[in-house]
Formats: sequence, structure tokens, C-alpha cells
Amino acid sequence: MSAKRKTAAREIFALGAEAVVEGALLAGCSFYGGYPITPSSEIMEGMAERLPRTEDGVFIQMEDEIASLGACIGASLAGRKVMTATSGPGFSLMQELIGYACMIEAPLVLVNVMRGGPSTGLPTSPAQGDVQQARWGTHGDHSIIVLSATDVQDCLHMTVKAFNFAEKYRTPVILLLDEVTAHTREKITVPLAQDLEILYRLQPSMPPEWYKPFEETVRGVPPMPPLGSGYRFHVTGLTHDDHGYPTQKPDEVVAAISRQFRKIDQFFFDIQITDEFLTGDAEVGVVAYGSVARSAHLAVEQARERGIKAGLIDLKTLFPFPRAAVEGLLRRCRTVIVPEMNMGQISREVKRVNPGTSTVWTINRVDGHIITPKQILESIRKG
Amino acid sequence: MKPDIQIDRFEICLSGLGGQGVITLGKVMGKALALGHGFNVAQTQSYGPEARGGASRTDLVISTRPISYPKTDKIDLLVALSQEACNKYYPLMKPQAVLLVNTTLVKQIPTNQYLGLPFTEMSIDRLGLPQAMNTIVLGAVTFLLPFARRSLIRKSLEESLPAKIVDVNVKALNMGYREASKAFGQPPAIWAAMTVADNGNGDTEKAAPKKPTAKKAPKAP
Amino acid sequence: MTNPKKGQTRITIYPDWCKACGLCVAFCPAKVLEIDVAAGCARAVREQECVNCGFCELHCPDFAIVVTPRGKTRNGGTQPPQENGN
Amino acid sequence: MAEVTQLIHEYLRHDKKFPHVLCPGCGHGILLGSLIRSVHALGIPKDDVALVAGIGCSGRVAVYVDFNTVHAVHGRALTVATGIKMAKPDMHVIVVQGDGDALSIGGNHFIHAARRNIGLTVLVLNNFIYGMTGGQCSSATPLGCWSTTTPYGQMEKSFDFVEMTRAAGANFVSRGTVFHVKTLDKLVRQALVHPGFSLVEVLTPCHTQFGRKNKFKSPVDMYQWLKKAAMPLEAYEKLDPDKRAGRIPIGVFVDNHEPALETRYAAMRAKLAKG
Repeated sequence: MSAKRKTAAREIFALGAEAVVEGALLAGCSFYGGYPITPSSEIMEGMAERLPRTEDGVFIQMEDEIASLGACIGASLAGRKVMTATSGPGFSLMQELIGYACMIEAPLVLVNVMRGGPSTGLPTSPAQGDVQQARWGTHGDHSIIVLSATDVQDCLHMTVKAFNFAEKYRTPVILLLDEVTAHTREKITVPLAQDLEILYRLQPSMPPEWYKPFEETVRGVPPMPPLGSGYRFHVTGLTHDDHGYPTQKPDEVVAAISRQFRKIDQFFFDIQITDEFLTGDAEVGVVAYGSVARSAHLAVEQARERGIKAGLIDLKTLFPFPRAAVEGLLRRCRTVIVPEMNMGQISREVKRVNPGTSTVWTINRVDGHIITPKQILESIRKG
Repeated sequence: MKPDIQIDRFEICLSGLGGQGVITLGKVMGKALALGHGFNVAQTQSYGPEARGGASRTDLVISTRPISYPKTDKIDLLVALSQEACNKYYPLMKPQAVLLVNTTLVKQIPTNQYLGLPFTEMSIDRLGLPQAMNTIVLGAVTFLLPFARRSLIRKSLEESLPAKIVDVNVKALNMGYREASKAFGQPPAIWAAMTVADNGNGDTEKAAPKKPTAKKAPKAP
Repeated sequence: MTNPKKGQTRITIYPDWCKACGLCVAFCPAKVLEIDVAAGCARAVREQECVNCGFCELHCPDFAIVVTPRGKTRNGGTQPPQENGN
Repeated sequence: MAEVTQLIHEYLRHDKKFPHVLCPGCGHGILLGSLIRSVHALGIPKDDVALVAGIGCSGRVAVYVDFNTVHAVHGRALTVATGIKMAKPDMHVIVVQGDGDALSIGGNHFIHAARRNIGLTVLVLNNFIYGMTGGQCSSATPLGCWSTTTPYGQMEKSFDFVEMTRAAGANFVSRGTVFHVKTLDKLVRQALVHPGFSLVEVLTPCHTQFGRKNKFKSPVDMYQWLKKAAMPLEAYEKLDPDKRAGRIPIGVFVDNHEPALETRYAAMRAKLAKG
């Protein structure tokens, strides 16, 4: 059976959460530290089942979400590809360690299956209220990659992408799903690892005595050897010099922080992923992400049937915000509609990049139900 | 396998009480239609307070095209296993959609255009196993859906259940299918356009209906 | 009373590292060390009294005291190191 | 006693600025020396040691020594160490925490790491106070003591690290002081090789923040107090309970040999691999 599996991609009927598990394993994830929370627990349960059966796989249930992310950071330093999954309240608890991971440049993937909030909110209902928190949740200024997924197949592919970005840019990557995406079952194709692009963190190529863990490099991303490999170094959440030692010297502080921004900022073209649908001649545009993008997709189809030139940008990367693509849409359309299951979070970004050529409308829903195609269609017809 | 007919967004809503096995029913059906029949299927469910004692619901969207919106937008087939579910989801149906009710529990049916079987009664009286009610429903729905094949549904059922309860559930599936064919005669005419073209290798039990049948529900047996 | 252990050692104190906490001075059983207030560090004023008990080395929180057998430098050579005002 | 300090120097980072940041008379440096001697005595290569520290004065210890060193965030050192140990079970993962880090902000992680019995060597540097942040009370500040946040005296009872760790299920629980260095060396060596969660509570004076507010005239006074107060566990147990007040037992309190978490995990994986 297992030999058979290796020869071909297989089709499964799976939850979005299960697709995340498949994606993580394909990407080479070998460590999961987590704490159960609705509606993300299926990811944890899947990893609990699968990881101990893989070569070297470690699964551990920690005492809370803080500990979960802490364990992931430790394992990441030890050279593992790591993942944890959580939802709103747990995500809030993790914020300090997200900042720590940014500061020590530890690659990791954090999946947040968004539910209604704030606080305990609507535990079993979808929402998209953690978008700005994913970008700005931790204290201090930092850069971070936040991705999103639309359907179940996308959950698999975006998880692989998240791992690739984490490793390539030595950074935490947050994958934001919503309850609908995580709990939808669909037929998906699980590809073979050999058919995917799988990236690994850069390893040092100099003798250990010359290695500096936070050295400036061409890409801005320093190589990262696993602990115990002969490259002994120090990591700290304090602002540090290129040796990793704490520093307060203004020039060293500025160099460290600006490199951490630059390593992501200069690769916008690689990181910013969008999926455009009928935007070429669109007069009314829609910008959506997650499960709402699926509603928007149907609404755009229905609008086209009625002769309205509607188009959709489905954001797969939320941050760094895909400015170029959205600005293009804003320049072409008289109205751009931003439906989201919050009181307006990505719409802030859309408005921020609006060159003044378009009117930005929002559709906001926070009652624990997905925005329907009908709601979006109504808005498109008015636009 | 590749499906041999085209469907564009066929929407099923399976609803009932928490504990009736509605979500398992949706999973088994979704898996069969997706992996066995080769359709694109999106199955979603409602969780939360309404799953405890209140209405429980799972949606299936079936299509040969990629599915955008994963929830039901306009329901083609509503299966209501409880009165509350029937009341709650009836308004979401398309004008010409089909309503299948569990006549044991749904006594006030909002329309006389419906199909009904006493599923709860059947599972208790004839199988002695109330838990198999959802599989009887699966049999009936398999009969009703022109694009569903009994053999593939059975396979999915067998794969999804623990070995020791497979036999009784296959029996329940067959009973549901048989009773539905006895009671309803033909799959609803409204779906005739989607009816499967027999490819000659098995599954010949369901031929394309030659003419539309009355949609008036027969009396429950 | 002459202790045969006495006077067998050489004591090096690194003034840059010593913070003059006074631990070595207070607990030295032979009263070998004293704080040089002007220099802000400990000094071995009675090196010949040292019985090589090892207290100062084990307890120096700043790793600033090195006790080596007399006749050897801390690098194993024969030249005595630069002494601290002794 | 030749070559005690030279040995330590060999393990220090030569590109770090010395003297270290700790106050004159701070016991943290003594513990670091003890740790280095123990690692050396056991012949553990530097590459095989991961030293994880929390926040506070204890957190600053890690940067000076040439191991794989991680300075984590406040209270979470044990979680990071847990990740490292599970990912690399063959590494010696040592955690250095202060009393506030370990049992105030990090209390939950501490009891769960002990409960899991994961193979970490945990050195809790208990100085009864938050030193680095200016002398606020911690969960280890003794009843009646003064700090900047207990200006009228501490009203709360302090944690007993030993009893807490014993109750949580750790394999090895011990207490030492930085005055009794030879005992401390022995305890650290034992903790390093003991399977499962191993604790050494290290009593270490903080004159700057604790001593001055609590009638200790100098760092030396605090060491004098430790010298008098601490006594071997065996002797303490023989002591008339009436005479125990003010005395602190040191030594090994718990010495169990339950399999460590990483050992149990490896066994589970081996079983799964067989099918």
C-alpha cells in the first residue's frame, strides 16, 4: 500500500484541516507542538496521528498555546521544520513569542483558524477578525508574512508555501484560515513531494569560527545551522549584533532591524500571491480572501451572467499586502467591494493603497455566518 | 473516475436533530460522490449550539465544475429528518426543489409537494436499530439522485464504517433504496436532465425516467 | 608552626575583571587577600601564606582569580607573570 | 587547586566583553563556574550542550559561555528547551532560570515540564527577588521580607521549589547554594546525567536588590548567612523540629528513575514502526 502511494498522487475527500496536515507533511514538517482549540483541533489531531509514524516526527501537546509556540521555536532552532495551529484566544497568547521568533529569525508555520471574537466569542463560527492582529499583534516593529487559503486544495498548497517562505526567509509565517475553510470537506489531490518545490533553510558554508548567525547577506537572510552541528552561537530576544550578542549601539540596532525588514520587503514579487478572476475588463472589482472569496467568486459569475463586468482578486498573501495587484484593480474599476467577516480589516489596506480612482465599499459581517454570494451580488449591482 | 454527466451546482441540505447522524450521512455521501463518482463535492456542516438538541445540518454542493461557494445557496434537495429542521430550512429551497421528510417526526409539512418515508419507524421496527436511520435515508437519497450509483455509495459506506456494523448498514442502505423506489416510482422529473446515461457496466437498476412522474407524494407505507 | 602547603602557589588577580566584591578576602582562611580600595580590586598581599585551599577560585563570581603552582606561569612556562603590585 | 579558573576561561566566549554584567558578589557567576566544571568533568562536548535561559539576571548568564545558547523570553525558557530536547534527544539541554522566571511567570510550564519528566537539567537560581528589574518581590520572596513592591513586608508565603517539583513528579530534585560550591558541583553533575526532569535549586545571594533591603550590610554578609543557614539534608532530618527554623536543608531530595518523556516517545515510535 505504501509503495503504491509513493508512485502517484492520490485523491482524498478531506477537511481543510486535514489538507493542512497533508501539506505540512509534504513540506517536511517534523515537529508539531500544540494545544487544542476549536476550530483548529482537527489539525492537531491529524498531526498527533501522523507525525509519530513518520521518520523523526515529533508531536507534543503542550500545556498552553504559549508553551506550544515556545516548543516550536526550540525545535526550529534544533533544525526542524515546525508547525502549530490555534484559534483566536490561543493566537492572542502566542503574540509575545511570535515577536521572539521574528527577532531570532526562527522559521515556523503558525496556522490560525479564525473564529468569532473578541475573547471567547463564537468558538464554532467563522470570522476573519484576526487579520490585523496577525500583522501587528506582537509588540515592536517587525515584518512578517501572512497567508490565507480559499478552499481545501488551497489549504494544502498554501501550507506548503508557508513552509517554503518560512525556510527561505527565516521568518515565522502565519496561515490564516477561517472556520468554514477548515471544516469544509472536498475532494483534493495530494501530490507527491517530489512533484513539489520544497525549500530548506540556508546552511552555513564557512568554518564555525567564522560563522555569524545574524550576519548581513546578499538576500538579507543569514544561514541557520541546527543546534549541535558545531556552529555554536547565541540567540536572544534582545536586539543583537551579527554575532547574536545583545547590543544597544544605534548603528547596530538600526542595521539589525532594517535587515529584518529588507529580507522580506525586497522579495515582494515572490511573496505576494493573488488569484485574479475576470479582472482584465472589470468595472466593478471585488477583493476577498478565505472562504469569502468563494462567495465572491460565485457572485462575480452571477454578475457576469447579468451583463455586469465584475472581477475578483482573491488574496492568498495578506501581508506584505499585495499592493501592486490591488492598486491595478483600483485603477481599472469605478467601485471596489471588500467583503470580509469582520468590521473592516483588509478594507483598511485597500483604502490605503487606493490612488483615488475608485470608490471602496465594504461588506462586513460578524454574526458567525459566511457572507453569501447574494450579499456580494447585490453590492456589485449597485456598484 | 470521470463522471459521465455534467452537473452545475447541485445543492443538497441534510438536516435533522443532533444525534441523528446527519453529519456522518453527509460525509459518507460526499466521499462516495467525490471519490467514487468523480464529482467535485464540497461538504460543510453547522456546528455549535444548534448541533446540540437543536437542528443539525450538513450541506453538499455537487458539481462537475470547480465549486466556488461551498455552502448551499439555493437548495435542490432538502432532507429534513425533524420538524424543526424542516421548518428552518424549507425557505432556502429553490422553487422546484425536492423535499424529502422523515414522516415519523415531521408531522406538519409546509407543502404538499414532498416525498416522505417514516425513516425512524423503519429503523426501529425493521432493523431494531435506531442508529441505522441515517443509512436508510442514504439509500432513499441514492435512489432519488439520478447521478448516484448504489454500488459506489455502498463502497463508501463500507469503507467509512467499523467492520462489525457494516452488514446492518448495507441492509439499511438497500432497504432505503428499495422502499424509496416502491414509494416514489422514479427519481423526480425535475432532475431528469441530469440523469445518468447508462454506460452498460453495472448499475442498470436505475434507468432514465421516460417521462416526468407526478411529484405528489405517495402516502407513507 | 609551618604548614607544608604554604607558599607553594602564585596568585594572579585580573584587575579588569575583579569587581572587589570581597568574597575572597572575607573567606580566605589564611588572610592572603585584601581589597585595594584605590585600585578597586582584590590583591594578594600575603601570597606566601596561601595554603592552596581553592576557596577563592571556586567562589570568585567573576573568574578573576587564578591560583597556579609556584614556578609555573598560568600558561605552563617558567616565567612568573606580571604581578599585581606584589 | 590549580587550573580551576583557567578551565572556566576555556569555556567562556572570547569575543564577549568581560567582566560580565552581574553585580559584585552575585552568585550567578559562581553557578556558571560550577556548571562549566560539571560539563567538563563529565566530558560532554560543547556542541552537545544547549543552554537555555530565561529573562532576568539569570538570563544573562548564558551569553558568556561557549555552548549553544538561547536567551528566551520571560518565563518560557522551559518551553523552548522542551522543543529542543524533543527534537534532539541526545543533546544535554540545560535550563537556567531565576525564581521569578521559573515559578512566577513560568510556573505553569515548570510544573508541566516536571510532570512530563522530560530530560532537562533545570538550574533555578533562587535569589528571592526580581533583581534585574529593580528589586520587586517574586513568588520566592520569603514572608516578611522587603522589596520595592512589598514596602511594608511580604504578606504572601513563598514557593518551596523542592516540594513543588517533587509533587509535580520530577525524577531528580535537589537544592544547593553558591557558598557550598563543592556540593553544588556534585549536584549539578548528578542532575546532568540523571534521566528525566532534574532540578537543582541554587540559592544565590542578590545583595544589590534583596540584601540591602533586608538588613544585609554587604554581599559577604549574605554568604555568611548562607554558610550558617544551609545544612545537609541528612543532618536536617535528624534535627529536632523545633530547631529547624531558619535552617535550609541542601542535598538530594528526590532520586527516581522513571523513564524520561523522550525515552517513552522513542519507545512508542519504535512500536509503531514495527507495525
